[in-house]
Amino acid sequence: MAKNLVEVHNIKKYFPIHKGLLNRVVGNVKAVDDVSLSIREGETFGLVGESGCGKSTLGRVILRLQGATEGSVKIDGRDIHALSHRELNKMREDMQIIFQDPFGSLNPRFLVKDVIGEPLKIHTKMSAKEIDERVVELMKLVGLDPTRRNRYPHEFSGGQRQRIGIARAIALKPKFIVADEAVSALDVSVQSQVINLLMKLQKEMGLTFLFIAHGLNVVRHISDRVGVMYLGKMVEVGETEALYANPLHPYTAALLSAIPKPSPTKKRNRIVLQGDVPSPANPPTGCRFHTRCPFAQEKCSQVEPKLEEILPGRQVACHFPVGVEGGSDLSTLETK
Amino acid sequence: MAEKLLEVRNLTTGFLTDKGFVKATDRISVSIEKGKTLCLVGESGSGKSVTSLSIMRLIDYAGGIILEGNINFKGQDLAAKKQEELKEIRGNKISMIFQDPMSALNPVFTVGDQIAESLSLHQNKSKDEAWKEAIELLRMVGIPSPEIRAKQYPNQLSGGMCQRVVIAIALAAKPELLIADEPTTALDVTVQAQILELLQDLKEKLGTSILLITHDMGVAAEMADHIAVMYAGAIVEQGTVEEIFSNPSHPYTVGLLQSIPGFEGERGGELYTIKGTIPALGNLPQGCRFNPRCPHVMDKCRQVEPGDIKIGSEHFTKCWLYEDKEKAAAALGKGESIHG
Amino acid sequence: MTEYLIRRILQSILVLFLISLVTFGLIHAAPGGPTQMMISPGMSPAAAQVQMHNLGLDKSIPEQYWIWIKNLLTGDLGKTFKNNIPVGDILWPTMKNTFVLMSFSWVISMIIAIPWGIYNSTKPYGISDQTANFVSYVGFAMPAFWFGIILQQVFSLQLNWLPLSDMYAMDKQGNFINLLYHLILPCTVLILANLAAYSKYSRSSMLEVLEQDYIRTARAKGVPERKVIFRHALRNALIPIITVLGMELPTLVVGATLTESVFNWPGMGRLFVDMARAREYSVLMAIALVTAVVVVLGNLIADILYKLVDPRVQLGRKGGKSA
Amino acid sequence: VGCGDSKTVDAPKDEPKKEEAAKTDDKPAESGEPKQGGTLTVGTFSDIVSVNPIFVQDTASGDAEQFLYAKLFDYDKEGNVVAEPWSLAAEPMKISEDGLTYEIKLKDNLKWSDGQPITADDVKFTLETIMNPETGSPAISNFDKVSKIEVADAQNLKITMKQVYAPFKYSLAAEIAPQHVLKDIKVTEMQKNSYGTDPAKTVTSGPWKWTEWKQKEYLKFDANPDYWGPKPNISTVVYKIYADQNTEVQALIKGDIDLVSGVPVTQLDAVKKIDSINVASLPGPQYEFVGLNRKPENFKDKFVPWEGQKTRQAMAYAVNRQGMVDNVLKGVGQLMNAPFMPNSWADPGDAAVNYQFDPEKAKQLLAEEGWKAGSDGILVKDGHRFSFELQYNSGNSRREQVSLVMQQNFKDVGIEMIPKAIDFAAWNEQNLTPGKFNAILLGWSLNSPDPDGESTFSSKFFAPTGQNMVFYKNDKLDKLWEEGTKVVDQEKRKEVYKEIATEISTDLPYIFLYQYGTPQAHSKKIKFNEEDAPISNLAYGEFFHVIKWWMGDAK
Amino acid sequence: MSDMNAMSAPNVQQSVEPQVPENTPLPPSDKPPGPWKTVWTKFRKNGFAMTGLVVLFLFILISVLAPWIAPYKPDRIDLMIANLAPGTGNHLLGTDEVGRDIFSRLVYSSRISLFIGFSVAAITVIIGSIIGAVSGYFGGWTDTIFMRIVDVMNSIPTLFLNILVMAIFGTKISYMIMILAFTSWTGVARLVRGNFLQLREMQYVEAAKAIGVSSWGIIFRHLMRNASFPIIVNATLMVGGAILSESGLSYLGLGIQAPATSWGLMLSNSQEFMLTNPMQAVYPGLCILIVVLAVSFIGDGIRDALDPRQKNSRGRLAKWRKSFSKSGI
Ligand SMILES: Nc1ncnc2c1ncn2[C@@H]1O[C@H](COP(=O)(O)OP(=O)(O)OP(=O)(O)O)[C@@H](O)[C@H]1O
Ligand SMILES: Nc1ncnc2c1ncn2[C@@H]1O[C@H](COP(=O)(O)OP(=O)(O)OP(=O)(O)O)[C@@H](O)[C@H]1O
Ligand SMILES: [Mg+2]
Ligand SMILES: [Mg+2]
Repeated sequence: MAKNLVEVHNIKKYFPIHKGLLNRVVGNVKAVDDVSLSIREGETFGLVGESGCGKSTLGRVILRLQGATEGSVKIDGRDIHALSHRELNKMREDMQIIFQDPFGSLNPRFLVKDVIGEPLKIHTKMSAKEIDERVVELMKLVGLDPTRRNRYPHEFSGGQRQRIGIARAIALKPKFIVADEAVSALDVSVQSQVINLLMKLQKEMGLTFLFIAHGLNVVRHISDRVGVMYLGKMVEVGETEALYANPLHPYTAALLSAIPKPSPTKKRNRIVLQGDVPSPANPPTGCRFHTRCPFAQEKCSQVEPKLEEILPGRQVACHFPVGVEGGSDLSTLETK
Repeated sequence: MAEKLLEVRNLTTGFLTDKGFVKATDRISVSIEKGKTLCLVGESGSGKSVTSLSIMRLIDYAGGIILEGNINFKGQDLAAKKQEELKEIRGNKISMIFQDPMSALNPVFTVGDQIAESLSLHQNKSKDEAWKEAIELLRMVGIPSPEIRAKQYPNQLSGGMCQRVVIAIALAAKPELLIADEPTTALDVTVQAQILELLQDLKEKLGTSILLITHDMGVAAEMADHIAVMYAGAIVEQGTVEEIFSNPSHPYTVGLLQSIPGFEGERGGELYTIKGTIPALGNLPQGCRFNPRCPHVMDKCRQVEPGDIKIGSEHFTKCWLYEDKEKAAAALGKGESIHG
Repeated sequence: MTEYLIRRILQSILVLFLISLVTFGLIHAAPGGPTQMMISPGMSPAAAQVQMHNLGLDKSIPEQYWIWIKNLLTGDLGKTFKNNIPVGDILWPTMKNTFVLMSFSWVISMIIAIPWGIYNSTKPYGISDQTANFVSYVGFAMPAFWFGIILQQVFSLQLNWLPLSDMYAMDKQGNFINLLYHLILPCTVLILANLAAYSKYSRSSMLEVLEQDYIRTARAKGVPERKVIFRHALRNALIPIITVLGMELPTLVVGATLTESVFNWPGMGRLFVDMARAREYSVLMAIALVTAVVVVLGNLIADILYKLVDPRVQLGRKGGKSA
Repeated sequence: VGCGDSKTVDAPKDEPKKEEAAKTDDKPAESGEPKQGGTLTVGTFSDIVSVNPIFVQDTASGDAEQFLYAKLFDYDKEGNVVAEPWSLAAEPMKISEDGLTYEIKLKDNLKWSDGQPITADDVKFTLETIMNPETGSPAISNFDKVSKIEVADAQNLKITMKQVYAPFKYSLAAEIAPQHVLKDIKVTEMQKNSYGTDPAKTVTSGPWKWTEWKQKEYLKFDANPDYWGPKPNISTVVYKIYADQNTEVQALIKGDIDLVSGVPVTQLDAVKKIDSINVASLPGPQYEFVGLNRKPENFKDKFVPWEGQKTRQAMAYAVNRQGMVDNVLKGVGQLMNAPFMPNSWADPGDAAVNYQFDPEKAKQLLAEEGWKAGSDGILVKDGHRFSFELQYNSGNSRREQVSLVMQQNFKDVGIEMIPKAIDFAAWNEQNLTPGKFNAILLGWSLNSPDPDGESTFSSKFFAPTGQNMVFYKNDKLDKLWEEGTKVVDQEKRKEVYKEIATEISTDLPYIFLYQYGTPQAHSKKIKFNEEDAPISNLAYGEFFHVIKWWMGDAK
Repeated sequence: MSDMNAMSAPNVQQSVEPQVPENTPLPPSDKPPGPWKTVWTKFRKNGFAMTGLVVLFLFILISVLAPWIAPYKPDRIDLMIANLAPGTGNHLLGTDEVGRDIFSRLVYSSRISLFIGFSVAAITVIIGSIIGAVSGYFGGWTDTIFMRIVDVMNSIPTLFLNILVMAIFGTKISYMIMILAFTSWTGVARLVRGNFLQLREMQYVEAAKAIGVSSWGIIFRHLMRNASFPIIVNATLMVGGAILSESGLSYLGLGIQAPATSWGLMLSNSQEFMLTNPMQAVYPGLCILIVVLAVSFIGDGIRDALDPRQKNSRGRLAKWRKSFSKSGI
């Protein structure tokens, strides 16, 4: 088995809520609350969950684009959060991020070649001409027409912009890339182009991905392993196929069932959850999912379940995992 | 064939821009039967919203112009009416739900007020009655403790609840047609499931026809009776939901369906892609508007725009391939026959 | 809400405190400062000493500041150096006069500008809108005092229709009709300037609101257009207008200075100019502070009104997915 | 008088000589039957400070006093000190042979506005308070030669001088303050007291009493029903305050006000065109000059360019004074060669050197002093360029124009003059009082008709304590000035002042420019008999005999 | 995102796949118009804005070339030719009370008025945008402190402060520029701060952080460019504002002092001659009006060029529609 490139230990990220006369901290938005995970070299780790559950925050904390409240992140054996600013800057060559918003992630006042060339300018001593050459090379690599490098991002379509963002991210040949909803904003017909590109690059460059998305089908397609988050907690981690075929956590099960499948004939049984996701500022006690869980029992509201490996390669944080001896049974639910 | 509630014929709507007139919809013809759901699918910018706004004649306020075409709603041509005459129909016979529920509600009125307004506008209800009924409506769309919620402002509700309120407003006057423009896109998957569920329920209970706009083929598959696929302002294919999914005909529809990664089977392989991107509306290619991206492009495609070609009882496609069915079958590599 | 109020008030007090520091500091930083001013040429050093002592000018600056503030808090604004008249006696009447001028022109500008702006927002780029646009350009670009002078020449000296200056005719002090008569010209000057800004604000605020989704919802509901504008849009549009008007207060308070000079209006702005020339520091400090109080108060009120009108901000947090 | 455009000289005084009454340009005055009632509205552009006679210093307050207070003595048309029916004194003062004692007798029916009698004690109190240095009265120098004041009875008092001082009698044309109101107030506190600023508390002695003061707007004086003297015709006087002279004049034209005592010459033509307005344009008791600083510290490299007498004379020749009078003053002025009013008894006539505009002469004199043209055309001597800054107060268009004319004149003879306008208050504070400048363009106005100018020109009175702010020192003149006040006989004094005139006009501490005027304009509604017409070259002459005026529109 | 729509979106369709021979190291690249060019293209079509630009340019030219344009020295006095009527002698607009050529004075006045206008705007923009950028970007205490200062500044009426400073410290042009800039930077600071508050949330900021760009690099290289258009619009308006402020102060006698000259000073002086020669007040007033109008036209022109929204009146649409149906398309 390949070694772990990224190791996340007990990461917490709280955003203080200020209130009152003295602007005192009266509470915290627990965006990420005690999450651990590891990503192996060369693999794609998919992260799914509903909006606001802390996926992006986790991604950012892993790259130390945001400080962690607690916990450590090791990339290639080095504790990112313990590095000095200079060391961190050096480290940035090895870790990169690709963003969701094809409009927002490129500075509209930078020429494409400046966007792609900026990391080179900062981290290498290349001459302007060398940078230009490299930019051309990168543009070809991601499938962009290099003759258009002196244009502004707004002249490119969403998919092309996403390619520019990818070119920027791979400019320094990083080892690890966080792709935060890298394809979510794209139309289906373009989305597949970008997915193909990412997978091609991964193969060619031996990249390791943390692939954040809420499109479960895309995550399934691209990821080797998948983690499911709910309200700042990692509730389930597992090999992709196993997890999709046989979700252990009731939330994962509900999530998977809630997704409309593009085939009218195979109408699936859907678990419709009640209510909305609670506020991360004021999460429920015990298991955070218990307020919406169809299988919730007394214990769930009191004791917080730990993420434990209950099957080989399958971790779940649930007192009564689905389809397991003594656990919850989906077939008891009234489904549609 | 069931009775047609709405019949749109040759609707062309556009905008006057710096670069001249741009047609956002180009001779669109769709129809909705009583009690059925028509899904309009297509990628961003293909003109779905413009179509819906045109039907409501709200496009006038967005700076658009209906250039030609009829919008027949129960024998009246909405396209030919004056704005003042439409208030009888809007919100009463046809109502609408928009994409972003949070911004679709007026932030300075309580949600109860906003529902009640709809009631008093169209049903001459007294204030009290309207309020009572508003609470009933809230209950109907599944909002817990509606008495309390009715007195709250939109910002005090979650996105899912807001969307329910918007639906309640739309249903207040018991419309015959409900137009829903991407009603779940802004919502979480689990909440989306709730809303779709609700729409299905209501449709069954009230017998309302629905024009559902979405770009999610999954949603369309789940909700639709009929589907119309839009590409760059034109409807390139339409038919029943079964026909579209089991027998997609237009190369665009085919590509669209194939490029979605599936939930079963092979992972990690290369996905099918449609090369290139949607052309800008002001800059459509000559001939078939899909021709630069089409894997089966022929000379004719580059010169003459295809019209609707009937390939099933209710299945139409705009593709020259279907002029000649064999050729189509060969090109698409499909063994099955094509309805004719 | 109460908490917010208290916090806002505390903030305002802090701002006022800082303003008092700035004003006091500036005046004491002046070459010569108030000290020099008080010693008439030819006064013997001993007499000067007495004078300084009498006026408390021999104390250290912080001490003087402390005394000034202490007196302020008891409502004592100090006395003029020159003739020892309580500053309040001079200040309050002029303030009242300025208030009369300002409020008249302000109210009239709003009465004209807001409906006009709203009307224009419903017919953007129409004739009325273009006119408003033109008026606003000219209103901004024309030096107000120049406009005033020209009005005086035309309507007062040439045509002899309207009074040239002052607040009342000498023999009609306190007569309201006479006041109105005297208000016409200066108000015209001020209105032109305000009108421009206000109608622009209302127009753009309204236009912005009219583009919002909830207006589309209202129309989709079948709400008649008039109701869309007056019920659904207006309330939302008024919120930013209120804020802007609150923020406009400083301009408003001072806006009259030049106009007052031109029309010999016995107001605070004119007083300030006179007193700056005469270096009546206590009056200057008082005016600056009083104006600041008005401004801060105006902002505070605008803020509170804002909170009252807009339920979105009533509960503190902005609309989030979970309340 | 310290009103923001000129600095006051409290010129000490002696016997006046004949002065011509102002002639109005239009038909001066009409005789006729005085009417009772009516309102006289007077315009001004500055508010009063305090009307307390002990502290009055500025023109506005001085003007107000003319209505509110009776003086001990008044001036007649010729500027003689006399006892009029409205003066407090019952008869002319008696001056002893040796010139050391003055006896004054008051009328016996005098009453304050609160009904209290006005007695010799009030006079003694007022003068002694002024003389007390702790009071801080600006009039202190008028009485600094008094040794004692004795009250004989309620109507009689005697003033004894320390030395003979000829100008003293003019000091007795003074307003008196009420002892019964002010006696309990510490002199150091007196200026702060509301007497003089609060109409209700200001007990006065004149034909009108003070009924209202709206700060910065107007003052109102109503005829005092209990006035002890001859009743005034006009029942109300309003003293209206404007933001500036322009507004004031426009108000005059519009008819809002009846009298403006200082019409800017620039607006004279416009005002003259108005039918309903009379304009009197004779110069007043004031003159303008260029003061040449002599203190080396005020110059670059401590080089005073005009240290040489011929240089100063050359500068005087270089300046086109007549041109200024004709064009800038529009004729409302008269050339001056020495600090004595033309047409006054001290007018030296030809004894003073008259520097006729003569650039050639100027150049010649400069050459004689060793000035040579430099590369840029500006004269140079010993490596120093002849360049100086001329300061004047901003907002005074007359001085601005005059300075510009001079700049041109000086340039024509190779002198660089840089005009610099400064706000008056700052100027006074930072330059005039301490005497820090190269040269100034300033005017003196003379409050009394006496020619004494010791405090301005004697080296005993250097700035900052004195008014000799150009640091001019001339031993001969120092002596002569002193001599001038020590003689009581007017003929002898005249000789002294003639000598002074010759010396001062030769040595030139100042370049004397001209006597100038602030033309008075009044509405034809104001009526008076010829003998009561306003006089321009007497301080407060614009209200001369105002008690006898009447308003044509009175009902 | 909306401002991206402002940029023309030309055909995004062009060849997506690279079709360049593999071994040419640097393929040629097309140079499309940048954002400035795009704005300029739109700006150029705006008649008012272009007129404003031409007028302003003319005035700048006049002020630069004043010694060549003005027939006389502005302070040249000739009492013999005082108060000439327009057109007499060689005096286009006549002379004033001391025989100075009014036209020449107007010409020279443009120097000071424009100098003050532009320098105040420049200083204001520099101070304001740095402060605004820093407090908007860093937030927290920095922001709190700066914003309190802004509050204080905004609560002190600007004109009062100007008057106070000019009256107390003296009427030097440098003081005037400083005090005008000092009292007007808050507007820019607020604007830039608001902008930065939005901009700093943009994903490209995070992207820049992720590749190791320093905070200052982000502020000045990335964000300042994006905030530049609104800043420019604001600066344009500020030029007008400063010119007006100068005239106001000069009118009160607390501004420019003779022998220097500015339109405000000319106006102030002319007041005395309103009765005899009112045109003396009209000329400088008109100059101010025209220049400030020109400047605001330019500012609004830039704003409009940046505004993605269409300026379609219903009337225009209806007209268009009519012509459309007539031509029978
Ligand atoms: N800077 C911040 N300050 C305060 N709260 C924050 C901040 N950033 C994120 N949060 C909160 O933390 C929680 C997690 O946010 P995050 O962006 O990580 O969610 P996400 O899973 O990426 O959601 P999405 O799918 O919408 O991108 C949310 O409730 C969000 O409101
Ligand atoms: N007010 C307008 N002015 C000019 N063009 C417009 C306007 N509104 C829409 N369009 C254009 O019309 C086209 C169709 O837009 P429409 O909103 O109908 O797309 P859509 O299919 O609803 O896309 P989405 O899925 O993003 O909502 C787009 O190219 C859009 O740019
Ligand atoms: Mg996210
Ligand atoms: Mg849409």
